[in-house]
Amino acid sequence: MELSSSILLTIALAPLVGCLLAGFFGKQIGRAGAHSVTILGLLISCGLSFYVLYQITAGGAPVYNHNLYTWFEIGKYTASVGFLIDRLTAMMMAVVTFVSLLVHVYTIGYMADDDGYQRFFSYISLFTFSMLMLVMSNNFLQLFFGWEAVGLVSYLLIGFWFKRPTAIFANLKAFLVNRVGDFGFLLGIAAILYFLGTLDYATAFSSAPTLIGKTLTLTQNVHWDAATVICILLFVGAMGKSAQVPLHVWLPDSMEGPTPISALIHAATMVTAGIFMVARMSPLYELSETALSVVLVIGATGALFTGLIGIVQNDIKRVVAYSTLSQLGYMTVALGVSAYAGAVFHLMTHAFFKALLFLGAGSVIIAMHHEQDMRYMGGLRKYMPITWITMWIGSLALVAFPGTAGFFSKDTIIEAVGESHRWGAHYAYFCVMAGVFVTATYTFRQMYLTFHGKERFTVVHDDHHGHGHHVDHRDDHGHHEAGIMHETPKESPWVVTLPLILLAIPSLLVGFFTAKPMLFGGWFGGAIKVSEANDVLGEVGHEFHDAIHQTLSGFATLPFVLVALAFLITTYIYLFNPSVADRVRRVFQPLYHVLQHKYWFDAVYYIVFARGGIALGRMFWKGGDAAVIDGVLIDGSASLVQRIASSVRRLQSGYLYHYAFAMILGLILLMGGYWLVGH
Amino acid sequence: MFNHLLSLLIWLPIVGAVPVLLAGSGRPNAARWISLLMAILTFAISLFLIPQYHPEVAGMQLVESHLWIEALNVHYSLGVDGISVALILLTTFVGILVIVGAWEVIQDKPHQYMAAMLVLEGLMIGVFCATDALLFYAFFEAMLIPMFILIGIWGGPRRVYATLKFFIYTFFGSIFMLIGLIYLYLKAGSWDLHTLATLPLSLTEQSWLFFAFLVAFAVKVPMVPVHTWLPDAHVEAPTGGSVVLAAVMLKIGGYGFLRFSLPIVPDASHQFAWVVILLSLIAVVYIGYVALVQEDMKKLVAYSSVAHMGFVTLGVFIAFMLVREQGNTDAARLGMQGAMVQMISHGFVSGAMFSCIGVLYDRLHTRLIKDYGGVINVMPWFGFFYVLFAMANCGLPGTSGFVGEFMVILSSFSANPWIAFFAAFTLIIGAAYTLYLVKRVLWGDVTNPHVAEMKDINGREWFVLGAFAAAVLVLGVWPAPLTHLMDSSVNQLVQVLANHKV
Amino acid sequence: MITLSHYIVLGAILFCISVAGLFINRKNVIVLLMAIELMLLAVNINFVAFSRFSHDVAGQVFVFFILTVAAAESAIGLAILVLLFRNRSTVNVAEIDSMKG
Amino acid sequence: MIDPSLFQLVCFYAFAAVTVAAALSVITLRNSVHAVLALVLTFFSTACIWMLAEAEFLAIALIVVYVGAVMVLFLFVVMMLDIDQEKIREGFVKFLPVGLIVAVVMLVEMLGLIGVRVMHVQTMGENPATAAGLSNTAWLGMALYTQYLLPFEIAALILTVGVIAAVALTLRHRTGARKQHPSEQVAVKASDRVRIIKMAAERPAEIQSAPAQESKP
Repeated sequence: MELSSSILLTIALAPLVGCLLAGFFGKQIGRAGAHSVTILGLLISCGLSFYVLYQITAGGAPVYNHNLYTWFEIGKYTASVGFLIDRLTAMMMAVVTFVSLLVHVYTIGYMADDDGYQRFFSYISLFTFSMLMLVMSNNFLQLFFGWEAVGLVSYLLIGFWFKRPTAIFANLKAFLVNRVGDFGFLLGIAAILYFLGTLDYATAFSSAPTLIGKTLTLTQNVHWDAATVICILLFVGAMGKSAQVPLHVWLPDSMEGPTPISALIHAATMVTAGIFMVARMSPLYELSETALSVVLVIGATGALFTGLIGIVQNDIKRVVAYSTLSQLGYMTVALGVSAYAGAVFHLMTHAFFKALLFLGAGSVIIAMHHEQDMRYMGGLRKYMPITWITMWIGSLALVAFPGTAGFFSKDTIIEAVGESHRWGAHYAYFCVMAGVFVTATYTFRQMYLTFHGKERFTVVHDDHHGHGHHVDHRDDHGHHEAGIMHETPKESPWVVTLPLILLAIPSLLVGFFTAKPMLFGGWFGGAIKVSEANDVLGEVGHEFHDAIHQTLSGFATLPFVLVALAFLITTYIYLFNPSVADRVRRVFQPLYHVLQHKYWFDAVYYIVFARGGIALGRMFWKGGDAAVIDGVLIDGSASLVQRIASSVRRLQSGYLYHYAFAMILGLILLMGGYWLVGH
Repeated sequence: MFNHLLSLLIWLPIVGAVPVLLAGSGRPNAARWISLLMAILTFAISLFLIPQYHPEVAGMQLVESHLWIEALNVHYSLGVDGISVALILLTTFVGILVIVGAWEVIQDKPHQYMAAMLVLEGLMIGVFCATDALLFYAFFEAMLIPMFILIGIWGGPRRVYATLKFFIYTFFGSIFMLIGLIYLYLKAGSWDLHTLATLPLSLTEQSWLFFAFLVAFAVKVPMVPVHTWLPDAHVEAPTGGSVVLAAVMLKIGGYGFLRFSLPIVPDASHQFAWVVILLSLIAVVYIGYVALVQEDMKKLVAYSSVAHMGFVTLGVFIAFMLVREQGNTDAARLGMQGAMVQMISHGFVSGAMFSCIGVLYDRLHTRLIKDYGGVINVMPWFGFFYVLFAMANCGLPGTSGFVGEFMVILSSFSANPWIAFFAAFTLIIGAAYTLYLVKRVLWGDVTNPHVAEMKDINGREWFVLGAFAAAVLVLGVWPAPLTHLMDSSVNQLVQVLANHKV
Repeated sequence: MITLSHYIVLGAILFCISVAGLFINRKNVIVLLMAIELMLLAVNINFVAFSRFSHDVAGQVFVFFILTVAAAESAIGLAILVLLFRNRSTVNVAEIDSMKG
Repeated sequence: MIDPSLFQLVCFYAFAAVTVAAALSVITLRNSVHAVLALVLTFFSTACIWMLAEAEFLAIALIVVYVGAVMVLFLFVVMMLDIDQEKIREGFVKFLPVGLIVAVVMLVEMLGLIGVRVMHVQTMGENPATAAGLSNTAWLGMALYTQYLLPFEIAALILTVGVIAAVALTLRHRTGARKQHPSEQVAVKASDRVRIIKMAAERPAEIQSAPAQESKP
C-alpha cells in the first residue's frame, strides 16, 4: 500500500502543533494542558511512525519519495521540501518518536516542580519535529534544516536553566562547536551541488558514480578527489553533531541541560544524526576509501579515548555522557569499515539502552534530590529497585553482555572491524577491543558506586525542608551540602519508572529479534549501499546462524573475556576493597591527570578559540577599525585638513602690508618665471 | 492609477509628510495617525505591484517617462523589474513598522520625525524606481537629507560626529559616481540606464567608471574598509533611523551595483571582481571578529550588518567568475538570487534586531551589553523574538537569514571552493557574535536591579516584532515566491554580464 | 632719439620706487596712498608711451579712465582716512587691525 | 642747429631725472607735507614727459586734475590731521633694506624683461593725431565720445559715487544742532497733533492718570 503524504505530514507536524500550543499558550492551558497536547501529538506521531514502519517492512509499501513544495528553483538548480521514506527512515522515525514519547512521559515526573514546565514540553516537541524533518528528508537542504534545527533546540535545552552560568556557557559552546561541524557540512552540500548539480538524494545518489575521476582544484597543483572532498566535508558535519574527536567537547558540557534532554537529544537521537547521515550517504562514501579511513580513525579514537575519561568521572550523568561519546565512536567505526547497517543497528540499540541509562540516572538524581555526584551515593538498590534493575539491564546492554541488544550490535561492529582491510582498521580494531574493557569498567564502576556498597550519604530529617524544596536547587549541586540528605531516597513515581521499564524491554530484546534481518539480511534494501569489495558485514554474516547460537558463542569471544575481567576487577575494587581505587589512582597519577583534564581539549580550545577569537577581534577592532581606518584615514584626513587650515590661516594675518607684500612677492616670482621661460 | 503607480508610490509619502507637518505641531497624535495612515496607504498601493508586475517578462515594467531637464536631456523616467519590486515592498513594509515603532518612543517633535520618515520612504522608493541615471542620483543624494535630520535631531549624544561622518562618507562616495555619470552622459548624450548599458566603452574607461561606482556603492553597502560610518551612525541614530538605515538604505548600495556596475561596465567589473570578492570575504571574517568584541549592542548588530552585506556583494560578483570563466549561468543566477534574497532578508532581520535593541533601550536607556543580563527572566516574550531574530541573524535554516547565505555559498563553491570556505566561515563567527550577545543580554540571572523592573513588550512592540518575525519565517520556509519574482530580472542581468562591451 | 624703451624703463623705475615706498612707509597710510598714486602714474606713463608708439588711441583713453578712477579712489581713501583718524586718532596701519582674523 | 630728436632726448632725460628724484623724495621725506609737494613735482615732470610724447591733453589733465585737485586734497588732509610725524616714520630704517632689495630685484627683473640692452629701435613715428588731421585733444575726444562712450559714462558714474561716498563717509551728524525735517513736516497727520480722549465725567479722580501729556505739542 502506498504511503500517503498526509500521514507523513501528520507525523512531522503533530509534534510541531504540540510545541506551538504548549509554547504560545502555555499559560492558558496550564501544566496539564501542556503535557497533554504534546504527549498527544507525540502519540499520534509515534503511532503513525510504527504504522509506517509496518507498512514499509511488512505491508509492502514502496519507498516514498515525493516533494511537498519547491523551496527555490533557479535555472537547473532546484531545492524542495519533501519526504523520503524507506526502511532506514522508517526505523529512525520509529526510534525517534518512541524514545521521544517516553521522554515526554518521563518529563512529567522529572520536571514536576519546575517553573519552565510548559516551555520544556514545547522544546522537546519542537525537537521531535526537527529530528523528524531531518530523518524524513529527501534532500540535502531539508537535511540541513533539520540538522540545524535540532542544534537550535539542543542550544535552547542545554540552556534551559538559563540562570546558571555553566548552562549558558555550555549551550553557547555546544552551538558553536556544532556550527564548526555545520561549516564543513554546508561546504559538503555545496560540493555536492557543484559536482552533481542537485540537492535531491535520489538524483545525487544515482549520479554519484560520475564523481569517479573528478577532482577539485584547490590550487594549481593540488587536485583532490571529488568524492573524498565531499565525504570528508560531510563527515565534518557529522563530527560536530555526533560529537566525534576533536569536536566532541560540547557533549559532556551539554549535561547542564535537564536529564530528559540528555537522554533524548544527547544520547538517543540528535547525536546519532551524524551516524544516520553518513549511513544515508553510503552511496557517496563507498566511492572514497580515503574518506572512510578518516571516518574509521576518528571514530576509533573517540571510541577508546573518550571512554577512558568516563572512568575518572564522578558525576553520574557525565559518566553516561562519556559513554555516549565512546559508543558514538563505535558507530563511526562501523561506518568507517562500510558496515553501515551495523552502525545504524547500534544506533538503534544504543538509543534504547542509553536513553534507559540516562533516564535511570535521572531517576537516581530525583531520588537524591538533584545530587549528581556518585561519591555521595551508594547502596541505593534497596530504595529504588525498579531503577536499579532497569539500569542493570541497560548497563549489560552497554557492555554487550551476550544476548542483550548491545551485544548484537557491538560485537558485530567489532567483528566487522576485524574483517576489514581498510587503512587504519588495525588501529581501529585495537581501539574497539580495548574500548570494550573500558566500557565495562566505567559502567560497572558507575553501577557499584550508585546502587551497591555502603551508603555514603546521611539522612538528616529537617522539618524546614519539605518535599519540593529542591525546586530551587534543581540540578544545582553547588548549593548542596555534599552527602547530606533531608529525606530518605525513594523510588521515583510511575511516570518515571514506566519509561524505564518500556526502554528496558527493547534494550534487552530488540537485538535478539532484529539482528539477523537488519545486519545481515539486507533489511535496509536500497537505503544503504555497500560495494562488493567493502562488504565486511557480509563476511561477518557467514558465521551468523541465528541469535541463540550467536549468544551462546558470544561467551567464548575475546570481548566477553574483557568484560568479565573488567567485572571482576571493578567488583573487587568497589564492593570489597575500595581503598584499591585510590592506590590505582596514585600509581597511574600522570594518566589520571591527563584523563581528569580530558586531554586538555577544552582548555586548549578555550584559550585558542574563545580567548584567541576575542583577542583577535579586539585587535581588529582597536587596531584595524579604530586606529587605521577611523583614526588615520577618516579622522586623520579630517584633522589633516584642520591642521593645514589652521597653519594656512596664519597667512591671513589681517595686516594690509602682509597682503601687499604677498602680492609683490607674487609679482616678482611671476616676472622671474617669465624671465626664466622667456630666455 | 496603474499608469502612474510608481509615481504615486514615490510621491504619496513625500506629499503625505506635508499634512503631518501641518497638522502635527502641537497635536502629536494627529501626526502619528496621519503618518501611519500614509505608510499603510503606501504599503497597500505597493501591494498592487504584485498583480501589476509580470514576473515572467524580463525588463522594466510600469514605465513612466517625461522630459525633466531639457538642456541636459534628463528624464523623469521610472520603471521596475523584479528586483526593484521586491525592494520596494521591503521599503513600504518597513515603512509601517518604523512609524509604529516610534509611536510613543519619540516624544520630541514627533510630527517632524514622522514626516522625515515618510519623506525618506518616498525617496528610497524613488531610488529603486529611477531608470534615469541623474534621477537616480538625485534620489540617492536627497535621501541623505532626511536621514541626516533623523540622526542629527533625534540621535544620541555623539550625533553630530555620527551625522557628519555619515554624510561626508556617503557624499564622498557619490561624488565619484556623479563624475562617472557625467562622463557617461558626455559620451552617450543620455542619462537613460538602458542606453548607458548598451554604450560601448573601452576597458580603460570601464575601469575608471568601475572604481567610481565602486566607491559610491561600497560606502553605501558598506564594504570594508569604508564601513566605519555605519557603526557610528547606528549607535547614534534613533531606533527607527537604525531600522531604516539597516533595512533599506544599505540595500541601495547593493542595488546600485546591479543597476550600474554590472550592465554599464561589465568587463571592468569582471576584471576587478576579485577586488570586490576579496573585500566581501574580509567583511565576513574580519568584521565577524570585530563584531565579537563589541560592547554596544547596536554596534554589534551594525558590524554584523556589514558582514551580512558582504554576502550581497559576494553573490553579485562571483557571477562574473561563473559566467565568464566557467559559462555556468545557472550557478551565477543562484549566486545573484542569493545576494538579492540576502538583501531582503537582511532588511527584515537587521530591522528586527534594531527594533529589539530599541525595545531594550526604551526601558533601560543604555545600549551597553554589560548593563543587561537575564532579561529573559522578566521579558519572556521579548526573549522569544530576540532568540528568533538572533537565530535568523546567524543564518539558521527556516529563517530568512539562511536562504541568501545558503545560495551564495552554494554558488561560490562553484566559482572557487576557497571563496566558499571563507564565506561559510560566517556560520561559525556569525553564530559566535550573535549568540555571545544573546548570552550576555538574555540569559543568566538578573544582576542589574533595573533589569528586574523591566516590563515585557506591549501590544505595539508585539506588532512590530511579530510582523518582522512573520516575514523572517515565511521567507525562510518558502523563499520560492521571492525568487520567482526576481528570476527573470536576474536571468536578464546574468545575460548582460556575458556580453562583452569592448 | 626717444625710443619706447625709455618710457618703459622710466615707468619701471617709478613703479619700483613706489614699491619700495610701500615697504619703508608701511605705517603711514598717507604715504601709502601717495605711493599708490605713484604706481598708477608709472602705469600711465607706459600707457601713454604705448599709445603713442603703436598709434592707438586706446592707450590714452585708458589713461583717462585710470585718472578718473584714481581720483575717485583717492577721494574715498582720504575720506576713510579722515574718518579713521577721527575715531582712532592714528594713521598707523599696524593699529588698524579690528578685522584681523 | 641742434638735432630736434637729440633735443627731445636731452629733455626726456632731464624730466625723467626730475621725476625719479621727486618720486624718491616722496617716499623718503619725513614731513608729509613735503612728501605731497614732492609728489606734485613728480606729476608735473611726468606731464612734461607726456608732452614729449605729444599727449598734450593728458598732460594738461594730469596737471589740472591731479595736481590741481587731488594733490591739493592730499595737502588739505595732511595739514588738517594732526599726525605725529616721528611715530609714523619709525621702522623706516628697519624696512629700508627689505624695500630696497625688493625694489631692486623687481627693477632688475623688469629691465631684463624689457630688454634694456636691446633698446628697442622702434621710434615714435608720425603722430597719429596729426596723421588724422586732428589735434591730440580732438583725436582723443573722437574716440571717447564714440567708441568709449559707455565706459566714459561709467567713469562719470564712478566719480559721482566717489564724491557721494567721500561726503557720506566724512559727514558728521552733530547732535544738538537744530534743523528742519521737511519730510516729517509734510507727512504729518492730524492725529499726530491732537489726540481726543474720552473721559468719564463722573469719575474725576482718575483724570490724573489720563495720558494728556502724551499728545504731541
